[in-house]
Formats: sequence, structure tokens, C-alpha cells
Amino acid sequence: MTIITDALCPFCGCVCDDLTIIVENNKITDIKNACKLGASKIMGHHRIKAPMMRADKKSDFKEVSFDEAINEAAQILFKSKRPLMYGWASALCEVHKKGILLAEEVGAIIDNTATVCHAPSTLAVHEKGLPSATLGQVKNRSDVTVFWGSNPVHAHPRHMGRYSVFAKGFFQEKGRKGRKVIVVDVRKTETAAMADEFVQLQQGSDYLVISALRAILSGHADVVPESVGGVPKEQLVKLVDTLKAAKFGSIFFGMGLTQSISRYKNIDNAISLITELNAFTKYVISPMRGHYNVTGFGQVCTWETGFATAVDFARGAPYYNPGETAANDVLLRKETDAAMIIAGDAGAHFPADSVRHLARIPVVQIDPYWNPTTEVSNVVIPVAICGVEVEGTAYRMDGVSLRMRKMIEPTLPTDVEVLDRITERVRELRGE
Amino acid sequence: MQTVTIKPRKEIKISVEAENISPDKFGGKTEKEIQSLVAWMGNQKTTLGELFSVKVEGSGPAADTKIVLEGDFSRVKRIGEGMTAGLIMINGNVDMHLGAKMSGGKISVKGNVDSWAGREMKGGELIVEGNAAYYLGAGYRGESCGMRGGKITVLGNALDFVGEHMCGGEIFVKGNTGILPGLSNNGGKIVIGGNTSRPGSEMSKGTIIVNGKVDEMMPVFKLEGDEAVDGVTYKKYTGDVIGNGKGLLYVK
Amino acid sequence: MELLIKNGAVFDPVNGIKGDKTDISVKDGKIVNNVSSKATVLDAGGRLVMAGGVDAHSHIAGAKVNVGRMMRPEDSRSGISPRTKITRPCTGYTVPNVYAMGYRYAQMGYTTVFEAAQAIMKARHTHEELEEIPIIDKGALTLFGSNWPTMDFVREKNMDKLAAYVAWGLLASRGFGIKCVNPGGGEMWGFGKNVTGLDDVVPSFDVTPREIIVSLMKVNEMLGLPHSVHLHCNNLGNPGNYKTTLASMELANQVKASKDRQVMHVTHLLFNSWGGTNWGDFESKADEIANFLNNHDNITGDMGQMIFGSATTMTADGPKQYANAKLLHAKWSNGDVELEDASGVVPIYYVKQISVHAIMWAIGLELALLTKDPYKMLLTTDHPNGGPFVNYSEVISLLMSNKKRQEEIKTVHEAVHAKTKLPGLDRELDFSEIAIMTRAGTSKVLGLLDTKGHLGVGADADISIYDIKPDQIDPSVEHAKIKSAFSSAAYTIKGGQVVVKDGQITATPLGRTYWVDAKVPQQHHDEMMKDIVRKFKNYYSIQLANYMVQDEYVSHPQVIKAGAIPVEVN
Amino acid sequence: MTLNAILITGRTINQGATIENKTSSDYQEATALCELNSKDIGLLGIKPGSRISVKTDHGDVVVKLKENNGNPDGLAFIPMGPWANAVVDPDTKGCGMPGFKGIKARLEPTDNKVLSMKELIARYK
Repeated sequence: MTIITDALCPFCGCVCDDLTIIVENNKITDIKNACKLGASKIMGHHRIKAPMMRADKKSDFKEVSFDEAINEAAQILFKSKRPLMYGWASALCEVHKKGILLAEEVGAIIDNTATVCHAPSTLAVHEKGLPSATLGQVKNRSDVTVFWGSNPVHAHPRHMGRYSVFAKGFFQEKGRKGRKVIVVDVRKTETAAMADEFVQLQQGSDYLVISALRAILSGHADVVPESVGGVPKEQLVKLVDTLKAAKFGSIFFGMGLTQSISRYKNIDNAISLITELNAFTKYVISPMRGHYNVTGFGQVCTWETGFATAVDFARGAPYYNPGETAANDVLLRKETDAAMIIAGDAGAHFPADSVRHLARIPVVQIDPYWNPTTEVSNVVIPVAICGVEVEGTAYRMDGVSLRMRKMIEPTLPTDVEVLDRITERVRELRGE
Repeated sequence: MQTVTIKPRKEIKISVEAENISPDKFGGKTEKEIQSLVAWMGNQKTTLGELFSVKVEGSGPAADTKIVLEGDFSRVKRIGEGMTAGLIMINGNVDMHLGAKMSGGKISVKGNVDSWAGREMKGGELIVEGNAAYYLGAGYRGESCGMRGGKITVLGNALDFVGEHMCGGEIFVKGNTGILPGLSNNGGKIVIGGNTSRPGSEMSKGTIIVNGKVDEMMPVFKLEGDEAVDGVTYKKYTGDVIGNGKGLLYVK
Repeated sequence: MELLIKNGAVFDPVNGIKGDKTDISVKDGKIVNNVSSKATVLDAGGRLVMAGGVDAHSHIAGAKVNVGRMMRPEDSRSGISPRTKITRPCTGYTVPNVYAMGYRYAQMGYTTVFEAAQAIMKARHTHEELEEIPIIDKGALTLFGSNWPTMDFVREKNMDKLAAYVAWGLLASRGFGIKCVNPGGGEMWGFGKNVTGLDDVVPSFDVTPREIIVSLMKVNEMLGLPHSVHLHCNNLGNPGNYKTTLASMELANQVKASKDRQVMHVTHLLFNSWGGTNWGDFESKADEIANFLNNHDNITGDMGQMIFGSATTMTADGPKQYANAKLLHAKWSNGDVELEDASGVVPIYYVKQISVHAIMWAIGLELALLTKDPYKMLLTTDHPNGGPFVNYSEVISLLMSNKKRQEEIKTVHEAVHAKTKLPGLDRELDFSEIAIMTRAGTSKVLGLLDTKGHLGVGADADISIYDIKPDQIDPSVEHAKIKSAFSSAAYTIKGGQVVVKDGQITATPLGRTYWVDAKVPQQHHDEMMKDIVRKFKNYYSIQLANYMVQDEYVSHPQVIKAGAIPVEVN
Repeated sequence: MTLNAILITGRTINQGATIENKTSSDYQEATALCELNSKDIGLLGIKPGSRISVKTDHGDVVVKLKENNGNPDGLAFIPMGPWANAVVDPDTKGCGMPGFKGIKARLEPTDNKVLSMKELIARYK
């Protein structure tokens, strides 16, 4: 029996690094400190066992060798005039580097799962920057914590305990008692039920409400109508007073902002609110990132290409313009003529029309798990699970990079090995 | 006078990037020279001649060059990018970035234009008889200025973010626009014939005139009273008040 | 692998060579006395030969650099070039991608660059980027100026524990030396506040910037670190801050150097040599700063020269960056790191006709021209704060040509006449002085003069050849040629390998990463760790076991050993 | 009875806990559902656990009804996943992000069965 302490969780953007893992005969038999999400992934055993291929997507897969599958994957990418390489969030940074290199070599668009998650947050950062902080800063200082369009009880179960609400810190010795918790949402979520104040908005009115708060903050309450987005002005004025009274305030936002009408402009506006609050007191704002290393892809892609995601290498140099170069943009335009989906599940998480197009073109899947993407794939290459069977780098939601542990030995090749071999094969096909 | 007529040889599915379709690139060139200009289809480097038939009549510099696009260009991007002079007449639809960064000359489109038409435009004129998509006359990611000069006219409708980050120039949309027209307007003029929503957020300068209905007003404008513009009476607002903006918003 | 460079006009100030035709022999990546007849011969044809450039202060890697890229796609889209058979694609001007960082430095003839600031907790990120910067050798300075352990040990006046913490922090971050940014201010910014001078008390920690600076200098010498404390002074970017800068520099007198170098390096002095009380009466006090340097031998500085046009300011000085963002109405990123430091990133555009910018531009040049000894004033642009490093050739040509300066002065705001002394300065630096400011001096300041910054036997075979014949050029008149030559090396040789020829990248070997492994008595370490363990248990948001940068992130390490030396401190 | 609602999608803990096991009935149970408050459920005239058809301009899907009184009137919630994505608005609005929230939907009781993940995706082939 082996006990691994201070292990890191490969599920959500919290990347909790205090897990204890019990391993017996290369099997994880017990886990301590993990939430339901982390435990389910680390303890899960539903895997694709061998590489598979099929020509007709309506027929069944046949098991093939890794050589065959890798060759076919390389052929598909090599022949494609508009390949899309999508996914990456459930993989380590070492995988991202290999992926970006391959995308360069085959002239692909590379995009990650942020495209249906927090890519709008990055678009907002282009406009306004990102006044943020590491989570420990929040833990030690934050006396007003706002969750806006985010629901950590469901999506980031240990966030409140470890960092933002219940955690005790240097200047927040009392934990929960020393902090005011505000939830802004369209539903009274379980997170909202735990808040000191719940501000309920009409769906899609975030942008208007944030502007109203900014107007009040800047001394122009007179122009704000009696109700904005279903919230009485009186409550907005009181909310501004509460925000201003903080010594250190923090706002954590989620898909409620990125996916509603106005998309990234909601976040753009929220960042301005935070910037303006800093004229009164200290405030930071942070996206609640979903996958444990979706942040890492953005980091690696940015330092390697200058752009965080949705990078089009068709012309050899990076070109970036979500709305034009993001995964759903090119799928919906039926432009993509081949796709590689790795460490992300477009089949499950893209709109039906995008999946319809995937069903029409050659698709290579690299993933440990059978999922809707498998259903629309021609070539499926199973791999080891990053962060459980493979060690390497992941970036927590606040940009802190951490080294994920290997808990057990893999029985399948790693993403890095598979991508290396595909790249090698592409070079051979090109006659290099 | 030089007239260059271009037609796609076959249906284009994967977008072509053809910033070389521009009077500046065609002016004074022979058919063969134009055919050999580079274009990209996906990751394939090709030539205009491979993708399009090219017919040249007469010869002349850019300013005296008229380009006529016949057929379906709805998958051809970046036409007229950075053009400084001359004329492009498009008889159908075109893809994204039409006339991006153009500083002179004129582009006229019978059909629809996709997003980013007139992006970062500095001068010249763009006329669209059909509809425009997103980011008409807007900027590039992260830039503080979108359109700086020139004139865009759309006879149909436009979608969201018309004139985002405009620093100058004029946009007329006869129909409706999507949300947030004139966002961060910093000195341009936008006239909307139909309806819109959330106009003028974060505007610091410039003018937005809405002749139809405003679905949702931004709560950042000060009502100054009624005012007549070109004989029509509007409610006049100033803002965005958050940044002490001097923008003018007129709503009928 | 042997190489013989013949017919070069060599400028190697460390070895007293001033343009003499000197053959340089290279074997196995080092400069040697002679090589065999099998050596590849490179005929420099009388052109200028110098040691590879060494940059002691540039922001090339890490969290805030990447934030700069992320918030500035408009910058990334400039300077784009596609991949080639040898090179990866390049993007960016002020915040280039990792490949452009390496290629562009090499193309200028630079072979060694030090990242100026990394927080320990984010050091893994810094090293991830450093690992991907091709060609150049590099290292990173580690922030200690607002760290809670630093302040606790300073308050306790326990230099043994502080030294142990610094040694452990350098190991944890694989860092090269002590960076101290706006000491105390990083912690204050945790609640949106700042320190205003050397004697403000940081609440909850009960220490002053003065105590932090002096203590860090003491332990720097106790540990015998190769480099000195690298100080970004308090009050940076505020009119009148030269007084704080002078008072900070005075502190260097309190500590004796453990080796042949300064005890304090004051960085990007352009931003710290400001007179006046507001933007209206803003003026240069570069003369006072230079005068101080001219009269003290235990302190060095660098210019942080400003370049007109686009820049991206990025610093661990969090409060300054918020002030900048408000002043400029610019986008603003902030990056507080728990228990350690702050940081901020704000884009800026320097305009010739804005008086403050024109004066700033002049201050940098004044600093270089008024400081007599070029070993005391290194050439930097504090990339990308003053401007991108690719403009070093512009700075060199300005320093070598009064004619060029006078031509430039005519194009900038007239305030440079009344508010600076630049128009009256006719000093023109020579090739030796340029070699010192960009090679010998930077290496000496960093404590790397044994292998870097010169062309003597035993040095790394990092060599640059520029397309100038020193005996046939008057840099004062032909400044355009100087600029052109220094922007694009005829040859850059890194570790004996030709990596640039005629300005084009020819090979992309991976350089080494310098870090310092400093030993302290075990007992001091153990005592210190008790405190660290407690801080992790209670205050950090990650586990101690996951904190330190692992070997995997430093694949080509160059470890410099240091250790506790008993030194007299006043 | 048809209920007009605004549809949003999003994470739930059960959706997350089954996300790496998408062929399982657990995943279907966690994600092939639509939450409404009890008042709206009452308007539909059926009980939680019944099947409803969710139709939008972009598609239709059958899921199970679930009660969630945190929802305001007229707001429907389907956990993110293939069932939700059968009906979301694909338009990326010039910024790459489809419309996963704020979609006009028409909800009706139905006798049609809830398709399994494989059956659902098979519709796209």
C-alpha cells in the first residue's frame, strides 16, 4: 500500500493540492479530502481500452493497433485544408506544448474548451485587463466576497472552504463570520442560499445592472432608473455601499456572465467596476475556471503564440479572432474539414449544429473516456489520465502553476507520446 | 481606366483569404500578374488565378481601377483590405473583414457582408445594400480605436457591436442593429434607422441617433430634454456618465 | 568543435582590448588560447567583435509578462512572422512570445538575459517560459521585498533566519538573486495602500522599507550571492522621488561587499530620478543621481531608457500600476501574490510631444552620459517598461552621437531644454564604453564576470560580430549605421555555435538557466522552516510540498554555489 | 399545456460527478432533465419526474422534469451536456461563444422517451 499526500486534484480549476491517495496494487482504493467531483474522477474506472477505428460513423468501431490509429490520425491531419484541434483542458501543459507544435505543422486552428466557458473572459481582459490576485490573498484578506453568475456549491465545491468564504486567514481569523457573502444570480442557487445577500437579476440583464452599479459608484445615481434588470435601485445603492465598505473585496464570476447576452462585454463591464472600486478600497476579480487545467492551456498558448486560444495557424503565423477562429465559428460555417478532439468533449458540450458538422468530417479523438465525441469519431486513441497516471504542470484558476502528481502507473500511452508520434508521422508524410 | 472582373471558378467552402483583391494590388497589372497574386484557402497557399477567373480591361493606377466581383464571394475574406483608392463592386455576398483598414476608395456591395466589415477603417466609403453581421466598423481585439474615418452605409440590418471603439467616421444603418451599438464610441457618428438595444455604453464622445425603438436603455445617460436634429425631434441624452462622457445619444 | 575568429576589431574592456585585431579561439563552447588547424575559420573582415550581450534587467518570462501578452492581442498581432524550417512563429513587439524573445535578443548579439522579477509562488511559471526561450542563457531574480517571512525576520532582527529564508527562497524559485521592489509596498497594496518613503511602517509587520532594504543587503552579503540586492526604489514614478532614491542609495554605505561588486544595484533609474512636485513642475534630477553614483563605489544602476512609441509597463510595484492605469485611462491587470508581492501591467504609448515623456526620454540618456564610469550605469530599457529591448541599438546610437541627440531633441517637446540637462551634454560614448554598458558591466554587476561579458580565456564562447569597421566609422556622424549594425548582428555565436548570421537565425540551441544554491547552517534553516511551515499551514493557499520548483522545470541548469560567510555589518 | 420559458444551462454537481462516465445511466439521470419551480410545473399540469419536450428555434429534446424552487417563474434550467445542447442557440455572436443561456423555449408534457446519449448523438449522423 502506498499513501500519497498533498496530491493534486485533476478536476476543477481549484486544483486542491491537499488530497491523500491510497494506492494498492496500482489501484486507487481510497481518497481523502476530495470533493464529490474530484473523487469521482480519481476513483473512476470507465475507460476506453484500446484504439479503435471505423470509416463509416454509423457502423461499429473495430479495435486496431496504436500504430494504425496514429497513422490514420496523421493522415487525416496531413490531408486536411482546415483542421481543427480542440479540447486540451483535461490535459497537462506538456501536452499543450506538443499540441501547439502539431497545430503549427499542419496549419490547424487550435482552440480549447474555454471557447464554451471562459474565453469571453479573455476577450474582456483584452479590453480592460484583469485586476486579480492569488486565492490566498482572498483567503487572508477578503471581507466581502461576491459570486456573480457562478455557483461554487455545484461547480467548485471546495472553493468556499479553502479560499473564499469559510477559510480562515491572517486578517480573517474568524473565517465565515468575518466575511460578507453576496451572490448575484438569476436563480436562487445553493450558493445563493448560503449568502448574506442575494441579488436576483432578470436573466440577461447583468450588463445593465453592472452599469447601474458603476453609475451609482461614480456619483451618478440620479440617472439610474427605479429598477434595473429587476433589481430595485434602492438595493443597488445599498449594494454599492456594501462593496465600498470592504477592506478587501473579491468577485468570482462564472458562466452567468460569459454565456448570457452581451457575452464578454458583461465581464468587460465587471472589470471596469472592479477597477473603479479600487479608487475606494481594494478589489480583485477572478473567473471561476472549470477544468483543472483550462487556465494552463491559455497560459501556454499565450506564451507560445501571443494569443490565449482560438489560434489559426493556416498561414503559418498565429492569427486570433474568436468569432472567426474559435471552434464553433468554423464548425457552424462547415469550414472545418477534419478535427482532432483531445482532452475535451465537443460532442457533449457544443451546440447540435456543431456536432452535426463533426459527424460529417473525419474526426480523431484522443481521450481516456468514451463520450459523445467518440460517437462522432473515426479514430479513437485512448490515453493515460493526466494528473492521475501522468505527472506534469497545471495552472490553478488564479494562474498559480502546480505540478500534478502521478498516483498510479499508466497502462496506456500518454497524450504526449501519442502527439509526438502523430507529429513524427506527419513529418514523414510530408517527406521530411 | 482599368476594369478587373473576378468570378469564382467553383464553389468555395473553406474560406479564402484574399486581401490581394484590392485596387492597390491590381492597379496597372496584367491579367497574368493578377492571377499570380497569392490567396489562401485554409492552410493551402494558392493564387487568385487558381480560384477565380480574372478578366482585365484597360489599364490604370489604383485610383482608376474598378474591380467587379461576380458570383458568390460569401466565403472570401479580407477583400479590399487596406485599400487606398479605386472601386470594388460586389454583386453578391462577401465574407468577413471587407474593407478592413481601408483608407480611401469605395466598396459597394449588392448583397450581405459578414462580420468586421470596415474594421479599423480610416477613410473611403463602404456601401452595403443587404445586411451586415457583427462588429460593423469596429476594432480589433484589444485596440482602443476601431473605425477612425470614412463612411459606412448599410441599407439592411446590422448585428451586435456596430462601431465598437469608433474614434471617427460615420456609420448609417437603415434597418435595425443588434445590441451595444457605439460601445465605447470615442468620436464617431452612428445613425440607426430602425430599432436597437443598449446603445452608447461607455461612450466618451461622438453621436448616436436612433430613429426606431430602443429596447433597453443603458442606465448611464442623462436626459437633457428634447432637441431637433435635421428637423426631427429627439430625446437628447448625454453620457456615459460613469466616465463623464461627452457622448450624445438621440432617441426618437 | 573548434572555431577561430580572425580579423576582428575586438572590443573587450575587461581584457584591455580596444579595437585591436585579435584572433579568438573557441573550443567546446569556451574561449581558449588556441585551436588546432581543424578549426572552422570565421573571417570577421575587420568588423566589430564583442562578447555576447548580457542584459541584467529585462522582463522576458513569467506571470506578468504573460498577462501582458494576454491583455494585449493588439501588441501580439504586430511583429508577426510565420514559422520557418528553423524557427517557430514570432508575435508581438512590447510583449513578444517566447520564441521571439530568444531570437530577437540573439539577432542583436545578446546571449544572456536576466528576468528581473519573479514571485516564488509563481516561479514555476517563470521557468516554464524560460525553458522555451531559445538560444540565450537566462536566469531570474526572486522577489523578497514584501514577503511575510522577510518582514517577520527583519522585525525580529534575525539575520540568520532571513539569510536562511533567502537561500531557501532562491532554491524554491530557482532564482539568481534578491529582487526588492517597492519594499513594504507590496504588502500595503494588499489593502490598496502604499508606503510613501523609507520610514513608513508596514502595519501588522512593524517594519519599514529602510529596514527591509538594509537587512536584505546584509543577508545578500552573508550569503555571498553573486549579484547584489537589486532594488526597485519606493516612490517609483512619482515626481520628486529622487530624494527617496538618494536616501535609498545612501543605505548602501551600511553594508560591506563580500566580493568585488556593488552591494546595491538600483534599477531603471529613469523612473526614479524625478524632481518636481507634480506633473506640471516635473523635471529631471538625473544629475543628482549620477553625481551620487560618481562619488560612491558600492552601488550601480541601470538606465531603463524610454523609447517613444508603444510600451507595456509591468512591475511588482502594484500600487504604482493602479495609479498609472487611472492616470492613463488604460487597461489594468493586477496580480497580487499571497504573502509575497504584488504586480501590475498597464500599456502605455510614449509620445514625443508630451512634456513628461520627453523629459523621461532625456533622463535616461542623462543618467548614462553624466555617470562617469560605464560600469555603474548599465544599458537597459527595463523591457518592456521603457520600451522593447529591440531598441537597444537606438539607445546605443544616441549615446554614441551627440549629433543624433540634437536632431532628436528638435523633434521632442521643448520641456527637455528647461527641465533636463541633456541638450548641453556633448559626451559621446565609445565602443569600449558601450561594451561595458552592455556586456562587461552587466556581467560584473551580476557577478558573472568569470565567464560572461568578456573574451578572455575561460569565458563562454558567446560572441557577437557587428557589421561595422570601427576604424572606418565616425559613430557621431554615421549614427544610422551604428543603429543598423547593433540591431542586427552579422554573427552571433552562442557557446561556440553560430546562431545568427547576417541577422538571420541559423540555429536554436537551448541555453542554460542560472540559479544560485546558497548554503546556510542547518540550524538556521531548521529554525526558519518552523516559521515557513506555520505560514503554509495557516496562510498559503497551497501546500508546502507543492511549492518549490522541481528539477523538471530547469532542464539546463547552471548552478552557482554560494553560502554563509560571516561578514561585518555596521 | 405549453409553458413559454427562458432556458439556461449550466453545471451541477451530479453532472460533474458523472462527466467522465457519459455512457452511463447516472450521467443521463444527472443531465437529461429540466428544472422548473413548482408553480411552473403546476402550470404544465404534470409531476416532477414526468417527461417534457423542450423546443427552441434551434432544436428539440425530451428530458425529465425536476423541481427546483430556486428558479424564478418562467426560467428553465437544463444541466450542460448533450441534451441541453440539442436546443441551445449556436450563434457565436461574433465572439466564439454559443448561446447557452437565455434561449426562448416552449415546454410541453410528452409521452416520447428520453433518448440515451448514443441515440441522441445518432440523430446528428
